[in-house]
Amino acid sequence: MQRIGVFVCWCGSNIAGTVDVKAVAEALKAEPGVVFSTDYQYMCSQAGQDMIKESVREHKLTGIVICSCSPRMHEATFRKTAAAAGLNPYMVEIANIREQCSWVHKEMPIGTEKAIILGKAAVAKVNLNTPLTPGESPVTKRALVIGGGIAGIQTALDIADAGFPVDIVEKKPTIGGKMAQLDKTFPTLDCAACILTPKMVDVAQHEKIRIFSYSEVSEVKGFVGNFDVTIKKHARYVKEDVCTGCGACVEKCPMKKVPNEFNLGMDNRPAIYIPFAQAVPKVATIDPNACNMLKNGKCGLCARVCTAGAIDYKQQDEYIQEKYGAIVVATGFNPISMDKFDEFAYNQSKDVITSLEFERLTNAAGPTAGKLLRPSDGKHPHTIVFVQCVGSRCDSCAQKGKEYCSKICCMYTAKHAMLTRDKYPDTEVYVFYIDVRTPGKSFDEFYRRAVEEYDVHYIKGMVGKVTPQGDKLKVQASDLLSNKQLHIDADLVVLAAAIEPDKSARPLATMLTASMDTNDFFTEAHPKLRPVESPTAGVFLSGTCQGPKDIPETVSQAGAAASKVIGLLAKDKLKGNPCVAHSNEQMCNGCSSCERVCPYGAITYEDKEFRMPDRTTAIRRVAAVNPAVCQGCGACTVACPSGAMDLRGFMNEQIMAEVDAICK
Amino acid sequence: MNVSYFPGCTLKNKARDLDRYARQCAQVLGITLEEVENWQCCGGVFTTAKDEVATKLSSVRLLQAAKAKEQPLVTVCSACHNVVKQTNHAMQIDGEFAAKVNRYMADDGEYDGSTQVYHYLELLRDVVGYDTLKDKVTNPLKGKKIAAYYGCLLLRPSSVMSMDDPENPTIMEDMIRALGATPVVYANRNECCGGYVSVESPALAKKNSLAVVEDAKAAGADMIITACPLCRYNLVKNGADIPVVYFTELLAEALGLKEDANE
Amino acid sequence: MQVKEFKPLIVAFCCNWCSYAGADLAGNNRLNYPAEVKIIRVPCSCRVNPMFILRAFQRGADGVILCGCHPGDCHYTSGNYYTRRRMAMLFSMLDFLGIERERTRVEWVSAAEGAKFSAVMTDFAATVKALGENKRLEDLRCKK
Amino acid sequence: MQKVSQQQLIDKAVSLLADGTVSCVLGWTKGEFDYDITPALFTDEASLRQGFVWNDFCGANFSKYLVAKTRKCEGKILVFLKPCDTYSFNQLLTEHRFDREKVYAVGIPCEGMADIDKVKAICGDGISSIDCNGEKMAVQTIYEDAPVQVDASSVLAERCINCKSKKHVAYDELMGDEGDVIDSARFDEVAKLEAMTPDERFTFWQNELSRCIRCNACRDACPACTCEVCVFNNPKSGVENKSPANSFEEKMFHIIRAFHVAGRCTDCGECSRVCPQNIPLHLLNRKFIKDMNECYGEYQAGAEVGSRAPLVNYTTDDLEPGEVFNGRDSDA
Amino acid sequence: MNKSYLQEDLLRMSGVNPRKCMQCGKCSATCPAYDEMEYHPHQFVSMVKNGDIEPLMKSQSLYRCLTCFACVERCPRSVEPAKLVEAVRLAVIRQQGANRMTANDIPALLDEDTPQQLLVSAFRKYTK
Repeated sequence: MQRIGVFVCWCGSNIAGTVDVKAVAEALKAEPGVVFSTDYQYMCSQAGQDMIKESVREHKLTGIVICSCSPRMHEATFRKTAAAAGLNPYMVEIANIREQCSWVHKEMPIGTEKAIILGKAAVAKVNLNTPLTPGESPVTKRALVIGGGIAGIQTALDIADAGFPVDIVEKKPTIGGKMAQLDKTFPTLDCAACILTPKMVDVAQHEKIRIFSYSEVSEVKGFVGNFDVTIKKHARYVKEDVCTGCGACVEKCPMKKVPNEFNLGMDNRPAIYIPFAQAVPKVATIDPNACNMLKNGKCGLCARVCTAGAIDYKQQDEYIQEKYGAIVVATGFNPISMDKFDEFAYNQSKDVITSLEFERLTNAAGPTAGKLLRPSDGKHPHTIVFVQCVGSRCDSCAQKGKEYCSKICCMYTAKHAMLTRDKYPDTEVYVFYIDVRTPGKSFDEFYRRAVEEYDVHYIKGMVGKVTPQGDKLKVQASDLLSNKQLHIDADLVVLAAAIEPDKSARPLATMLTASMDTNDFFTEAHPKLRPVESPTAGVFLSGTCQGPKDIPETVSQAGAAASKVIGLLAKDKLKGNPCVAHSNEQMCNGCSSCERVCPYGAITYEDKEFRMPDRTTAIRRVAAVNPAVCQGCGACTVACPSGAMDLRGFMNEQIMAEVDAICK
Repeated sequence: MNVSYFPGCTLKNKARDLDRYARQCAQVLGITLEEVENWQCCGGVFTTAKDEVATKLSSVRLLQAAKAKEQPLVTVCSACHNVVKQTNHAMQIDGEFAAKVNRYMADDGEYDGSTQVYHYLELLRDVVGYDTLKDKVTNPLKGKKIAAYYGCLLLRPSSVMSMDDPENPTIMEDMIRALGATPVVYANRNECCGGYVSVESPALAKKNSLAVVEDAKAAGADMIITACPLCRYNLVKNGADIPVVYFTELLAEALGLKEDANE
Repeated sequence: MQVKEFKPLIVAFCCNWCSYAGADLAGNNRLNYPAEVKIIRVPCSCRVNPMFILRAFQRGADGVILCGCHPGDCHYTSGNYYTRRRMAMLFSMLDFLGIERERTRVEWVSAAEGAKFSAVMTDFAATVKALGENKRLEDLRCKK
Repeated sequence: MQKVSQQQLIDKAVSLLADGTVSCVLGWTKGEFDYDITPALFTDEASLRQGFVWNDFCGANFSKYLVAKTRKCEGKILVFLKPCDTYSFNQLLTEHRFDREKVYAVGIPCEGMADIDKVKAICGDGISSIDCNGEKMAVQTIYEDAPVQVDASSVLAERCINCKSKKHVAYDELMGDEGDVIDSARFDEVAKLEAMTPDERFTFWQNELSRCIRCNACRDACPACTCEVCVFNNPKSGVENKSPANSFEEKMFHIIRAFHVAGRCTDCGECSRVCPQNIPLHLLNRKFIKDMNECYGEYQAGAEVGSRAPLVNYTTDDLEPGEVFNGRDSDA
Repeated sequence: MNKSYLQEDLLRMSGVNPRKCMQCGKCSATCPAYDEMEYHPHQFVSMVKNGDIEPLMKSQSLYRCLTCFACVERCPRSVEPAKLVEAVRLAVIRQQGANRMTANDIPALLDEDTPQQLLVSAFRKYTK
């Protein structure tokens, strides 16, 4: 039998104004197990807490009921108080007689009656409480970063600088991501390569960082602090540790007509290639879909010219198993397909391009060596039309684009317009916009410069139709402010395509049991207060996998994710929530119902030998809950047909005792 | 395969070619067009107002007639097709509208939106198949550069018509290819010719029609095909200086039926 | 003779993350609802076993309401989706047995919806009150 | 008359025992009366030849027995499964309740089982023997000289009239065809109840369930009820109760039982078959099946091993609990 | 602002929700009859939303819309301006004596190639 103490709080007049606290204390004295009952003005005050501690000692209490404000307010406080008095903190129950009683009822008799009933329910529950101890699990002091763009690079560097080993998994042959494809960066206009490539080198040289390029995560098991990850390293047919990146093979490869994905298909590359000069790792990769040697065994030129002997046509995919304490998702974004927006003639004319293609066209390392030339005929365009919000801010019923604002387009378009006017003052630049959204440090100033100093024609309105005719693109658009329909003969049309999460994110989220929104962006544990954590413990979010972001935001979020990871890896042990599910093996049928509803994969099965009622032994399959993974939702307890699965802290018996107390 | 066929008013009159060739070609392609008995005009245009019931009844009767024979309903004229398909769609999704309509359907039987509506082009693509069509061509139209003109009614609203990509359609281009000619793709092929506004503002119709013709010519076309009598009328009347013919005529020519038809 | 006013007994199961917090918010904003409503805190609506609901009716409850996070917002990602199916089936079965379907209800109340919580409880209490005492599922032994 | 004869089954069992494929045979044997058939375990030819029975009264679904028997038996068990039994067989495999390797399943065709109450309604009490081997069932009573000839189709059990499937969904070997799923009218009775007013329904069930004597036969025969410890036997479950104390207990027991097997019940009908009070318990299970089919798409428990039952599954746009009544009669 | 009866009627008839509009102007950008219209598709949407319907009813713009659905197709917000234009036009021609076209107008419109479809359509659009 428990020895329960009841403490009724006045909360000044907050409770005492509507609830006769003395009557409550008196009534609860008669409840089973209650050996002491009292009231006090402010139970959460130091004096109140001291009184609780004193009473625990004096009355040898084994359980405590506090009738006070919501447990969401002070449950933690009173648990600490109990612990300080030598009680198990989980022997405390709160009866919420403020938010759910005194504050919503006006009359004293009604409030008092309800407070007593709520108190009785709490007493009934405490009678069945058992001391709970949080489980502990070790932490593997190594982090995995999935994605090697600027987000992944920054997160990895920050974690590694704190002294923890980090692995980066990047599916492309090089790290660098989208930022490596950009020309200049807003609002300061530094060259993307100039600020990114040193970081890439830092990553390559950091003794704590390993890069798995041309690799993907293929399986994730385990839980926070203890992830078991399988990484699939695709065969690149070049020995990474032998290749010196000299490029002789690239030069000699006879198959030179492969669309170059780094330049978004605007020029070609050989079948063996290094994506760009500053690639990390700087090693060649053979494209198996293009290489004649791999396709039909005819060629082998690259092996012959490679003095280092790095070419290996027999290379196989490799699977690497590694343990990690934390996982950071940094899978990034892609522009959406323009197939459903062909009123802009993207599929009809080479001179209708996306903004990312425009970046490559103006990049010194791009297909035109930085000269702004039209893809169709290599001529300098004299009239350029930029179209904003292509596929962004669409109604879901339209089933074409995305409902969200892609956030970065206004700024990069201002950049494109400004740079164009700066370098080619004879070019007319039109920007059709719905709204210009430039919240951010020095952002609006930047946009205003484009308008005021560079005389970019910003027109409020949208382009309705692009008609390629001869070597012109006839652009039909509306100018809402002058209430006119405009017809512009353009040489180049640039579409600010909406951005969407990388396609690899969805299967990855499934592997990680991390949740996503309908747009396939990863969801945060809390949108405001825990923005870099996924609801799944030990999984963190960095960069555009969580939502559209520009580079400064991405880098700061990457740093924030790193600091969360460091905070986790710095611990030797993790304390769990003790209110987790557990299975009574004697009753468990091993039927898998619980496993099916568990959102965390916390339940596994094992075969165990049992003595049966007839004194024989039998091997049965029974469920086991991993307390470090279980988050304590209780879905399994209801799915379990035999009632073997129960939830500590919210046991079937406890909840039914509460029901009984309320209905008595 | 037997299908219910709705020619519509214009095909019985000014656009006889569209109708005649459609029937002859269908026969060769193994499809029997059974003309719906006692059909009435489709209504010309689909009135988008939800409370407009009377003007849509003739289309519903048509659909019901096909349903009674358990056949899909085929149309050739773009305008008829648009009206019938939109009406059918309204019967499917707008319960209130369907209920109102069915109050007038006592004689014909209640209609539930279940008839499958095909445009003749869809029949060619989805039922006959362009590969089969290609095999049946006896007179490949080699060397002809043909611009398909879709206009507005055939493709839009795409959520209802769901025949092809509304901005980048291929159904007619693929047919042209199957007939051995070269399709010419041009941006204005899905822009409106001016339609019925030619009675209200001939200048507007002229401007729009010429924009289509000029675009097609600039893209190298030496002929335009269409599925809509009104499109053809507007394009020709407003000075098209390349031939504008119905797609069925082209089809007949490739299938070697045209001479017979002219007799 | 004055007939004593019938006061229904209502048990409300509220998930800790949304609805219980919503109830607290109703309190913070002093939004009244009938005192007949007594709240039991559960970690997630999916913790509520149909047995708890039957038990409440057995012990004399006149109405049982279950509140959780809005679908899609479950703290545990999917708990309330299971709740939705389980309760849909349970309620349909109770109805099949001839027990008034208005005595059971599921509502999604977020932590921000104090006003909704109060409105829902007020409405549910009125509905149950109008039905009168629960006679079809109660265990007479448990009645005072 | 069944398509496969008792002799054929015995020969099959004997040969499988002889060649060592199986070490024992789960089969039917005669009880007190000819129609009173009970399950039995045979381990040798002699006992098989003497005791093994197969006739129109062999309704018992053996799937459930495999849970306990496979744990005890060395070697494989031969089990004869009627089509409806195979669904339970699969469902238990889905729930990992026995080791498939330890079972040799022979599928046998079933022409439907007879309901002895219907026979008695025709022939009266005092049945001394029943011969099911002829075209008609020959029922000998102590009051008549000649046996009464009964048409087997006229005494078919309810669950066989509404048979949902003649398809064997699990077997190692088949005697006869694999069979097909058939369209049945099994939900008609549920629909009839649904069409009643709540008061009528309440009265109906009050009538039925008040006859419950809590003998637990339904639970004990149910192939879905294989819990190691049944909640009704577990003092900590809060619903433990040995006998019905009042009308509430009756309902509570049956609601909880129906809910526990919801999504797992294959609609084999054993509950109603074994109920000594003739309570139509299968209607509760069918109600759940009907609701789940209507709300979450067609689902047949046991149709395949490893399928995910509706109640341990969800979609993000499931209907709300309040919406299950939409479109039904608004009689409340 | 109080919703006028007329406004409500227009929204109900057309099924259009003008509040979904984000004023991007793509409807007007894509409209082939733009230059002939006094009020353009995006203005129809905003004016109906604001209850400023009288000017629309008096405007010739009603009879210039081709119902070609380009605005419907390309609207990123699924607003469907053409349906709103049609609703306003119907609100006008359903009034007594407000028919835009009569049978007497026909002979003047005819030439030897005029397809029936043209007359039927025009009648549908301009006449109750």
